Amino acid sequence: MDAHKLKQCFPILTSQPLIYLDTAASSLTPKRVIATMNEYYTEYPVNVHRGVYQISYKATERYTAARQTIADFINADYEETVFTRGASSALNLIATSYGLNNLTANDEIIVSELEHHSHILPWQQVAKKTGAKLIYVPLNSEGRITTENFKKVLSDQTKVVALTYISNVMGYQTPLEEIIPLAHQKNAIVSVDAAQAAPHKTIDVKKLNCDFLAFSGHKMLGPTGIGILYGKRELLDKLEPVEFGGDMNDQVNLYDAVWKETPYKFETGTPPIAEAIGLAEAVRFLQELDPEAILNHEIALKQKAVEALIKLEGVTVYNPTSETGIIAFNLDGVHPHDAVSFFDQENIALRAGHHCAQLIIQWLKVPATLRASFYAYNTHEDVDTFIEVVKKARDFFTSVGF
Amino acid sequence: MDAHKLKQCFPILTSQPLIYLDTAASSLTPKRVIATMNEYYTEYPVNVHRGVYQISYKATERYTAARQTIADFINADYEETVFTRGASSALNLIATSYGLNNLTANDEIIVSELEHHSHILPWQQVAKKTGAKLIYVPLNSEGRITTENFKKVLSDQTKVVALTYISNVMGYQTPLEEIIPLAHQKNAIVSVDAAQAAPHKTIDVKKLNCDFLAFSGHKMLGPTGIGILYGKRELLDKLEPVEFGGDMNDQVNLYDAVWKETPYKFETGTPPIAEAIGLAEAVRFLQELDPEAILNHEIALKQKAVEALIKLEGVTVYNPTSETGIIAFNLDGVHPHDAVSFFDQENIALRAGHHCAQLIIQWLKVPATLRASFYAYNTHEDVDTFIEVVKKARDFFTSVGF
Amino acid sequence: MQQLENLYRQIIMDHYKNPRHKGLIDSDRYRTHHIKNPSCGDDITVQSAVKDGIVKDVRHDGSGCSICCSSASVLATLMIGQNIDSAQKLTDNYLNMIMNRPVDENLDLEDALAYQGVKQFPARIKCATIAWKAFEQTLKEWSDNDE
Amino acid sequence: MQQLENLYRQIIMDHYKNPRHKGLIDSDRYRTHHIKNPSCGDDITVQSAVKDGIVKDVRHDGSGCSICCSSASVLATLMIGQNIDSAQKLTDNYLNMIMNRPVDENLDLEDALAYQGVKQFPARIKCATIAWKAFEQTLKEWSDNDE
Ligand SMILES: Cc1ncc(COP(=O)(O)O)c(C=O)c1O
Ligand SMILES: Cc1ncc(COP(=O)(O)O)c(C=O)c1O
Repeated sequence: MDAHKLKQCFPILTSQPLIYLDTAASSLTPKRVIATMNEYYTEYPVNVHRGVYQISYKATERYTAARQTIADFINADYEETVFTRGASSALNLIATSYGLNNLTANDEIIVSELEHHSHILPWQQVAKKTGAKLIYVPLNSEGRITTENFKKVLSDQTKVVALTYISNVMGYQTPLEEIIPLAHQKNAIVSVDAAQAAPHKTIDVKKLNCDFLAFSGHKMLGPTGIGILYGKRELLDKLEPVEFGGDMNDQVNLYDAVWKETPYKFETGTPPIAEAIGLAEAVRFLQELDPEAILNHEIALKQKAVEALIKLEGVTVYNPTSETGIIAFNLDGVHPHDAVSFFDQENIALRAGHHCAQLIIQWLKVPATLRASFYAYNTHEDVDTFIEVVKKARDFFTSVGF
Repeated sequence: MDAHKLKQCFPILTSQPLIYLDTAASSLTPKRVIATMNEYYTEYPVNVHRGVYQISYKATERYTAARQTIADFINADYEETVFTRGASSALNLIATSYGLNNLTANDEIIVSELEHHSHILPWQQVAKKTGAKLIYVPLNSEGRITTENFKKVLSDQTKVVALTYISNVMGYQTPLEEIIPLAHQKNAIVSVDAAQAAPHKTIDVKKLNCDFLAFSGHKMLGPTGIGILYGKRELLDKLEPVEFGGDMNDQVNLYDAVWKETPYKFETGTPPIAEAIGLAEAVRFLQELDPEAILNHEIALKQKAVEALIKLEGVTVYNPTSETGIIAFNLDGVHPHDAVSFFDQENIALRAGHHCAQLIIQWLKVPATLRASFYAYNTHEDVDTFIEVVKKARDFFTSVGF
Repeated sequence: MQQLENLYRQIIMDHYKNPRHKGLIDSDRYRTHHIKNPSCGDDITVQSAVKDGIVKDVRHDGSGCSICCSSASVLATLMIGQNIDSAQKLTDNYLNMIMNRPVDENLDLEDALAYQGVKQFPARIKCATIAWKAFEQTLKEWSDNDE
Repeated sequence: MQQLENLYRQIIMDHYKNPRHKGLIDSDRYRTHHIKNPSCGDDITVQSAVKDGIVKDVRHDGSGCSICCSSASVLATLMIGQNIDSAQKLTDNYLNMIMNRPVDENLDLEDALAYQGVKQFPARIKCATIAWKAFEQTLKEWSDNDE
């Protein structure tokens, strides 16, 4: 993978000097994904389903093929691949439909402080409404979920295990390969937040054997406005829809109706057509780049950056051992929002804040962090510049009295 | 409004011979809306909120301004304008959040057989889950909702009135100006499905005084993947969110959390950024065209077409008096799916089926209908060609033995 | 127009107007399969009765366009009397023809040949195949149960 | 870099490091307003005590970046002793300065003038204005209640 060449595929990286280190929030959009959506809007911008004229048929074909492409990407079946508004919406669907209908006050839900708000608040609600207990896996001293600690909280009462695949703050990978079989021994189902995994990892839902999994288009070179819910066929077959209306039913009578089969029963109304077609193109691009190659590249960059950062006085790195491209850090004594303006002046895009993961920020006992996330289109030169700017920023803030 | 000139704004209408009469399913997409979304994806394709660097700030500004533009379009406040996945999703939000939490077995919900599935199934569910009764306004002999008939079903038990503004099959306008004050006298709230109204009408939610209202981007020159929920501020303030997670909270603790104010509390996760910005551009375009001018134009076309159709033997029109651009009709003895292939061969895009409104199709006592929907970019020549093809189609099907 | 005339052949119209073997039979001698095409509302149920490896009867019912309804009737006429193996081969051949894939010229599709015109109308392929796919499912049940 | 030095002026850093009038007071002599900026997490509460048309005291508390926290301190220093009318005028002037709109040169913003540099950083405008907007709300309450 040649990151310099790859930059050419991203309009924003060719039109201005920009070191984009905020991929964990949203990835940039490659030309070909933009072009694919343009094709939809200029050549066949019509509704899918029930359209028997040619351009509508074309839209339906492309839309259907898009789902298959995305299903194949994670080794799921077509019927197991549901389009949603985003990862957050997909994770809510699991909690609302599975959680509210299957849990009782005797049950336990295992979560972690590494979860994104979108994978913790839905289960807080389920706990509130069903009386089930929310149990946090104790994190180890680095802030990781370990199999050992997971075993300490797993019990006969465990009914749901809701864990992130990769933390969006710490960049740690959860040992799901070990955790999922343990959970299944207790007949618990496992919901995986793969929003940070899909852009960087080959996900194989069959091998992983998770019960549900969710991710978002905009983090994996795709468009905004779309996400994916994966669920095992036998679970989705039993799940109640959460939204009702057009396209999700076979038959409507005055006082009742019959749902279609999965995935359609979960998708009422006009679907995100341009978005699905765009996301499929992003998936093809990712497959050509090879997720493993992306991950190796970003880890190399991150490694190089971390090694430089930990040598610097006045800089604290919270996750030196992360196994992805994410670095959580701070300039000592400088509020991240002050710091980020400095980086911005130097055309480096970083994120500052709690990253929608306040629990791990509280766990770190800081008000907020800076986050640099490296991706396929970042280069070794980007790392060098980044480190130089960290030093300059630190010196600047010291000089003005921070 | 010059429809010939207007066609130039729609790439698909300049690249091929196409008479597009399926706007009621999805409108076509104008160049400038496509260009606006391209601008997002090429110049500032990043996440909104919590981004303090420049391009993220730009994205946030544009996204925020988009909401204001759309709010102004319907004379709503910023806080009353919630982004959803589409009209269906918005209508479900009303039923789930307002309906499930406020209705009991003593209450009645007034709906109609003119409703789209997305405005009937959510209330069927509320009725099932709360025990409230679903009451259908009797339609008059033309299939219309009348104030007179509405009065017959309005009662002290009425808690919710859920009616469409314009029927997507019959093109009738519901007399909401009269119905809403009557409903309010009984302290019922009124939910309006404006999916077919927003593209053609100046909607003024304050004047209309509806409590909730919903519509979709893709039907009003905007992109797929976005819709709008309007709700009165005092109602939204009291409403519980239906999805929980990132961006909709102010504070997250291990076992509880505090929501943001409306509209944010209803919008978890990364929003449809490109879509919101694109929809705002569509709204500006609509405002320049002037919704009243569009409606007058399409009614003129529809009128001309209906007058010709009702003179034809072997053709049945179901809604000759509709006050929009929608014509529901059939070639006698020809299944609409057979008919539609004929029109397709002649480059006329029509829809055939139940249009996600099976109840009115059952009311009409037909298996399905053809639907032609005229819009701003259709011309009088389009009508002439359409009528010619209707005749040819009728003759063809007669000749092959239908 | 040429193409449309090619689609609505006389044979097809005849089966549409006068469907053969229509109406379902409530008996455990039959295997039944129902398919609905959400994209256009075609809704077809097909039954088959197999004995000693021979398709003894095929029945169908449902609603839809002329292509969909007639093809169920044509299917029934063709299949009755075939053994399971040739019934499957004919089905494959028919589906290949409609999808514009290579076909075995030696197999006689009889009236079903009239559906050749469908391949010009990709949007109607589902209409022409739904009954055959339902039939194929019933065949599969017969084989799975070792008849 | 020039610009950033312009942003982090000595006066600002001084108020950040040594905030004046910090800490809230639980008394009905105060009107209190709380604003949170969801886009970056700044979270400020401002109080004002008004008597006989004069701002007797201003208090603040909260968390955020240097621009946000210091501006609350600067605000308090400036406002104490002003009458309601000039307090409002100073607020308008400050907000106009930050938003790069025309300002009244005759009004003396004192230390608050140091925030001029913010207009080069549109993404930080909210940080510099949040305390002032909260203060403005408390003023409004005083006027609404006819003090
Ligand atoms: C009257 C009406 N309501 C609701 C909808 C649903 O809109 P969407 O499919 O965009 O969710 C439609 C569109 O088909 C409609 O015509
Ligand atoms: C780990 C993780 N989960 C869930 C989400 C939510 O994704 P979205 O905002 O696209 O709904 C994010 C993105 O912020 C994330 O990083």
